[in-house]
Amino acid sequence: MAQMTFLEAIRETLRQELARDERIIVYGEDVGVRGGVFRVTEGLQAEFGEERVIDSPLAEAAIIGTAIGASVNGLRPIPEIQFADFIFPAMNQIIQEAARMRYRSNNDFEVPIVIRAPFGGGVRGGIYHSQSIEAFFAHVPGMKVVIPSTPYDAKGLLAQSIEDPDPVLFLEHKGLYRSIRGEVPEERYLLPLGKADLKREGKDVTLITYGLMTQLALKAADSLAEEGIQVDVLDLRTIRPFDKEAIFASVKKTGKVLIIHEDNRTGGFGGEISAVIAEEMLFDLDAPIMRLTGPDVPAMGFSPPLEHAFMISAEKIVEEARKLAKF
Amino acid sequence: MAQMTFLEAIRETLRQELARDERIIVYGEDVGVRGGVFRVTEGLQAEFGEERVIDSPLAEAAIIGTAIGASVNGLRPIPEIQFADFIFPAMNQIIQEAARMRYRSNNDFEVPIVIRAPFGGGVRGGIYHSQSIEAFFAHVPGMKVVIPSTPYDAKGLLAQSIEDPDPVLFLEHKGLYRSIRGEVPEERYLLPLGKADLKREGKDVTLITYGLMTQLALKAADSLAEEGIQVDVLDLRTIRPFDKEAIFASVKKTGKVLIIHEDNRTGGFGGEISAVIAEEMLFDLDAPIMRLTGPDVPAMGFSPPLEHAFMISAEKIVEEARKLAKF
Amino acid sequence: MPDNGLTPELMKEMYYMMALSRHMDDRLWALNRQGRAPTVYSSNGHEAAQVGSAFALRRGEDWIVPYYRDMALVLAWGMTPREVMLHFFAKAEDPNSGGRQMMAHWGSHRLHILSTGAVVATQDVHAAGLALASKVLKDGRVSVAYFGEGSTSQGEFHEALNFAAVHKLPVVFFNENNGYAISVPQRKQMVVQDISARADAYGMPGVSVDGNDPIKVYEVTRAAAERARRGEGPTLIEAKTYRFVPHSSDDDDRAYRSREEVQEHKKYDPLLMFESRLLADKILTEEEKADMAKKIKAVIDDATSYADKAPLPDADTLGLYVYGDDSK
Amino acid sequence: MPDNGLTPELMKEMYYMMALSRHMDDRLWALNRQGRAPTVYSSNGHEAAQVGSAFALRRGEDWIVPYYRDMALVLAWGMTPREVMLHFFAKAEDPNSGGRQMMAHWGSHRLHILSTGAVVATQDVHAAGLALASKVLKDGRVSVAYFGEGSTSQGEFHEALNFAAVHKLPVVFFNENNGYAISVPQRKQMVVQDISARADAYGMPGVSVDGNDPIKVYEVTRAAAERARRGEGPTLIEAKTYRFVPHSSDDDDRAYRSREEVQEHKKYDPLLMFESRLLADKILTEEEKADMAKKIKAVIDDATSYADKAPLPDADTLGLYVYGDDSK
Ligand SMILES: Cc1ncc(C[n+]2csc(CCOP(=O)(O)OP(=O)(O)O)c2C)c(N)n1
Ligand SMILES: Cc1ncc(C[n+]2csc(CCOP(=O)(O)OP(=O)(O)O)c2C)c(N)n1
Ligand SMILES: [Mg+2]
Ligand SMILES: [Mg+2]
Repeated sequence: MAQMTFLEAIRETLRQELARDERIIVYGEDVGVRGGVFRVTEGLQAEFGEERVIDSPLAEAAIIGTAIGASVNGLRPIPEIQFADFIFPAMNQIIQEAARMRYRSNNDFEVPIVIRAPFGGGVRGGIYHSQSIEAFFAHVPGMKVVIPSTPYDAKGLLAQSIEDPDPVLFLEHKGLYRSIRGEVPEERYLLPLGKADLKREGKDVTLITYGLMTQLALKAADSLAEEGIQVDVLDLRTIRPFDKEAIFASVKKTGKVLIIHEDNRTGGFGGEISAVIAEEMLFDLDAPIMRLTGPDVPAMGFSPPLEHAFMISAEKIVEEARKLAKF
Repeated sequence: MAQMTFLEAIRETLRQELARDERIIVYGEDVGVRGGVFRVTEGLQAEFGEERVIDSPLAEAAIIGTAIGASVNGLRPIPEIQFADFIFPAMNQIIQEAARMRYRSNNDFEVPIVIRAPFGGGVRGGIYHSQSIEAFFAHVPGMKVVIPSTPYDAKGLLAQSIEDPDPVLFLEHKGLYRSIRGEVPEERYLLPLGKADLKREGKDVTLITYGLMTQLALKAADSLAEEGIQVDVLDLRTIRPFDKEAIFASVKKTGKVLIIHEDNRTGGFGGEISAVIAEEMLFDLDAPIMRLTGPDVPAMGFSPPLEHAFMISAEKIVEEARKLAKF
Repeated sequence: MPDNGLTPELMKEMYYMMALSRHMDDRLWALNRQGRAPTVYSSNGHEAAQVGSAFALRRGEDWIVPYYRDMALVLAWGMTPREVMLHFFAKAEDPNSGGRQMMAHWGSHRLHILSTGAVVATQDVHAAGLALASKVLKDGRVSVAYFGEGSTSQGEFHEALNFAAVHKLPVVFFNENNGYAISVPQRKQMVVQDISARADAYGMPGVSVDGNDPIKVYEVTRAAAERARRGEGPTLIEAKTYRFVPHSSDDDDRAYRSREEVQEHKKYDPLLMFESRLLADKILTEEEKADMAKKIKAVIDDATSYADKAPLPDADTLGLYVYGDDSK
Repeated sequence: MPDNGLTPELMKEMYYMMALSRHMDDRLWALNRQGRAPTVYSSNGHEAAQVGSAFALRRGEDWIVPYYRDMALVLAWGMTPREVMLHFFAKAEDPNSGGRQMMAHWGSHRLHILSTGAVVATQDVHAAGLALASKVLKDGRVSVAYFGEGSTSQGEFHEALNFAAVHKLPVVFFNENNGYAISVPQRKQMVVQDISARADAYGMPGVSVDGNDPIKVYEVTRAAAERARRGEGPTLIEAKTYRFVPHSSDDDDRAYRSREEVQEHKKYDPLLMFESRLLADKILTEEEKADMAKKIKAVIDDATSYADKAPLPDADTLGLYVYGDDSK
């Protein structure tokens, strides 16, 4: 099996899928000749031509809106938003159109598109190249939101997202692109949407998270193990739908929950996770449900001290998990 | 004191504020000659002129974006979004610009605007004239989100929103406009943002809600009282910021919580309320934290059975509260 | 007159569709005023623009992306009066939305009418997207977006036209300019007099046409569709017309336009003018006209009573079709 | 030549600002390549367009809403090299954002530079809004939005121009057309050759100007500003220019344009051409030029070492200024 970075896994999956299904087109700003500002789509235009890998005008609503129309008329578009921070001009098309099309037409139409967007911070992107945007979309019935944490997962989840008959927002944490490597099978495989992955088994505390934070949680789990604290690291993989059964199973075992996300705290998706636990598992809890999140400031500062103060780290996770273990 | 409908209270406040402060302008689609599609701004253009009450082009991003610029250069704009469902084209301006301006400029700029928008369902508006949108904005640091439930509150909160130095989203539930009357003092008064109002005192169960749902909760409280169940009806009035102290005080007393909103359940603001309780008051709870919300479908159907099935009612509240009381 | 492909039969069919729509519209208002349905959006006054353009396309094969004003269009495109009435009454059988959407939110996969919401100008981008697929798949289809002049103030109008022009997509942007966006007159909406003047900004042809003349509309639409099919890219068409009734049944247009103005425009009623012309040209006889009127009344009566009796959607269906896997 | 108000002194100041910006820019790249700052956005090649337009306005009184490409503009507008360097190094004293934003996100209330984010085309709408206030308050100010040609594909560009035109706002939309949006050439961005061709769609004047000639840019900007101040509404200006360096320090432009193409454009380097002209016209002497070069080096050295030594923002300030009441 090949070792790949997270970024390479996504590129290889796109290549494999473009080769597999002629209906797939990839487009967005700078994805063609330049291969994307992160090089994710490098080489794809050369291989599949300008009609299937398209440098689009600089207009996010048009990128998503045309993908909607194209998907209805027989294509399988995979539009890219250059940075997740720039998805807001397309919110109307995503929320009011893509996500509502099936329901409003009483199942007469569907919008099978996969919107890829790099997101997240810790890479010196400042306020406008670091944002986490998942909560906005995880609130939208009709949308699916996928956030992989490893090269292996990225491939299987991206392929499944392409198979999915509904609009999928596929979020790629920039901090994973080149820092994380792993084994990725060459053949196509699918990982189901809505199924979490227990990336590490423990018994004392449940860490629930997704994306880059999974990697930090795994690091934290190593340190915690040295202290004798064994944690479950539950990687949600997709936050809409999200895997309540897996959450409940882990909570039942540990009775202690730490939810982790980089997104702003108030109204972040952690609140939803906490709420379903408080609704259905209250009497299994041995400690308050805790959240470790990005702070409630508009977005991540650029200057290193500000960025550092905003970001979650393995150390912060260790600290919070330790408090819970001792609770 | 004058009796007024909810709608009249808002109109009178706008009139009073326009008369009080020359920097205030009101604008949006059809707000001038026509006085708004709901007549909220009726008569204002005749009284204050076409320069201060403006029929704008049909472009929400321009409405909000120009309000941002105008507020920086000395005005106090109160833009209207005709239906909350149509705020999505302006999301970029609201979230990325208005809400981030102060922070990104390190306090060098501020954006004192009040965005008014009618929202909510139960008025035969169907999928695109019934939506609840508060969760999207309550997640945004830099925004304030105000949702009054009575004519009295509407006046005091709107005046305070206009005083506020930051962007405020002021959401008016359409179901309140003409159905709810109440006493409204003639003179100007301010109700603080971030302070909840305990609209009814009980001891058995805490109902936490806002907007039209407050009225339904009060009706439910009457029925529940007949059964001998006494409930706190805590009207949040503003969901960002929201009044944790008031929530905690009530939860401490009752130990049982029902959170109510019309917005879709998953990722709705109820999750956040539940999460702060589960974080800080877990051992004061005598029952799971329950939510009664709109279902997870893209939006409210138009046909009466679908609309009815979607909407919260006093009966549904009674039923859930009763379960909790008996827990 | 050069051969435009319009036979007398086709012109009569056009007339029939225009008359059908006008009478349907009158019936909808009557039903609304009787309290039997909450909201009407009318195509009253727009019939020539809508029907003329529909006849210039491959109905049912090309794609249309209409807006709420387009009842005459969808009727001409193949939606039946029963289907329209089922939609109006929000019944389970409504093929547009199963009663989920307010009246005039059209959509039918079978007929190639893309489902529409209420947010204006989104349809412009969707039409470009449909056409992008046609270009890649070489399916020979043309897509047409319909929209009011007010909606051209939206950013998505601009983005759609620009995208379509850059990619030379087989799409037509069809504007129905009635001079008002609810209460807002065109001069408060834009400085230009002609929507077609906006085409230059995208390097595409823009053409204004008398929207009260179905033949002229037919001709310009046909030319635009042919151009699109030849791979020469999009066209912006402006059909100048007028709305004879308020914006919707919730509106009162006396607040923003005089009765005299409305009367003046009624002189150019597209239905009456077309009728006179067909009669004068002996394409239509008085007898045929009377037959059609009878047929229309019967069809509308049938549609009304059918839809009236049809069941409402079951409340249990509320949660269906949020996702494709729901149906499994 | 008609009197355009440009004295030799002003022209020398223009030249100084252009040269200052170019040398600042070179320094930024050097510092970036040394690993001392993560990202550079350059105005390299755009100096004539930016400085020429700045001099045509009431600097510090009118409003400008720049974009990331506009370092020469903000320098000409009154931001000091120290302030720019503090921003570049993301230090606490950075007047643009206190180190919160990535380089080239300008803003200064004192100087009337509206704070900018990174989402392109939002500034067009803000400039219209500033001008709306000027119209209501009659403060005599003109607002100017600066933006790249790629950003004109955004809906907000369209909405801004339309809104400004309808309300006859005192605003100027100033496009810096360098032919690329990162890697995407203009022909993939739009069909039209001239951004100014987009003005007709809004019923406003559109003018294209040689963006490598600061005098010409000055003249058209001045005319547009005067028009705006007379209450005649907005103007769209297109300054045709070229970017000599990659989009940012994270970009590699060899992927999308040939070295020959870049070399060809360097023949029209706005700084060198203006220098030759001022020397030829004896407005600038070789000695003055050498003095300026010395001064520029000293100023940049000073700014660099000042900013380098300045403290970073304190991590504790992270939560400040989310809301106005935070500061109380
Ligand atoms: C984005 C958006 N904003 C506001 C509305 C509310 N609205 C519905 S129709 C309309 C006017 C549209 O006018 P025009 O485009 O000229 O079409 P017409 O009704 O005149 O045919 C408005 C403001 C909407 N549907 N979508
Ligand atoms: C809405 C949005 N989408 C994408 C980006 C990423 N981006 C930054 S600059 C740029 C190209 C802009 O090109 P142009 O407007 O021509 O300006 P130039 O850099 O050439 O001066 C892109 C795509 C952005 N900043 N905002
Ligand atoms: Mg109109
Ligand atoms: Mg450019």
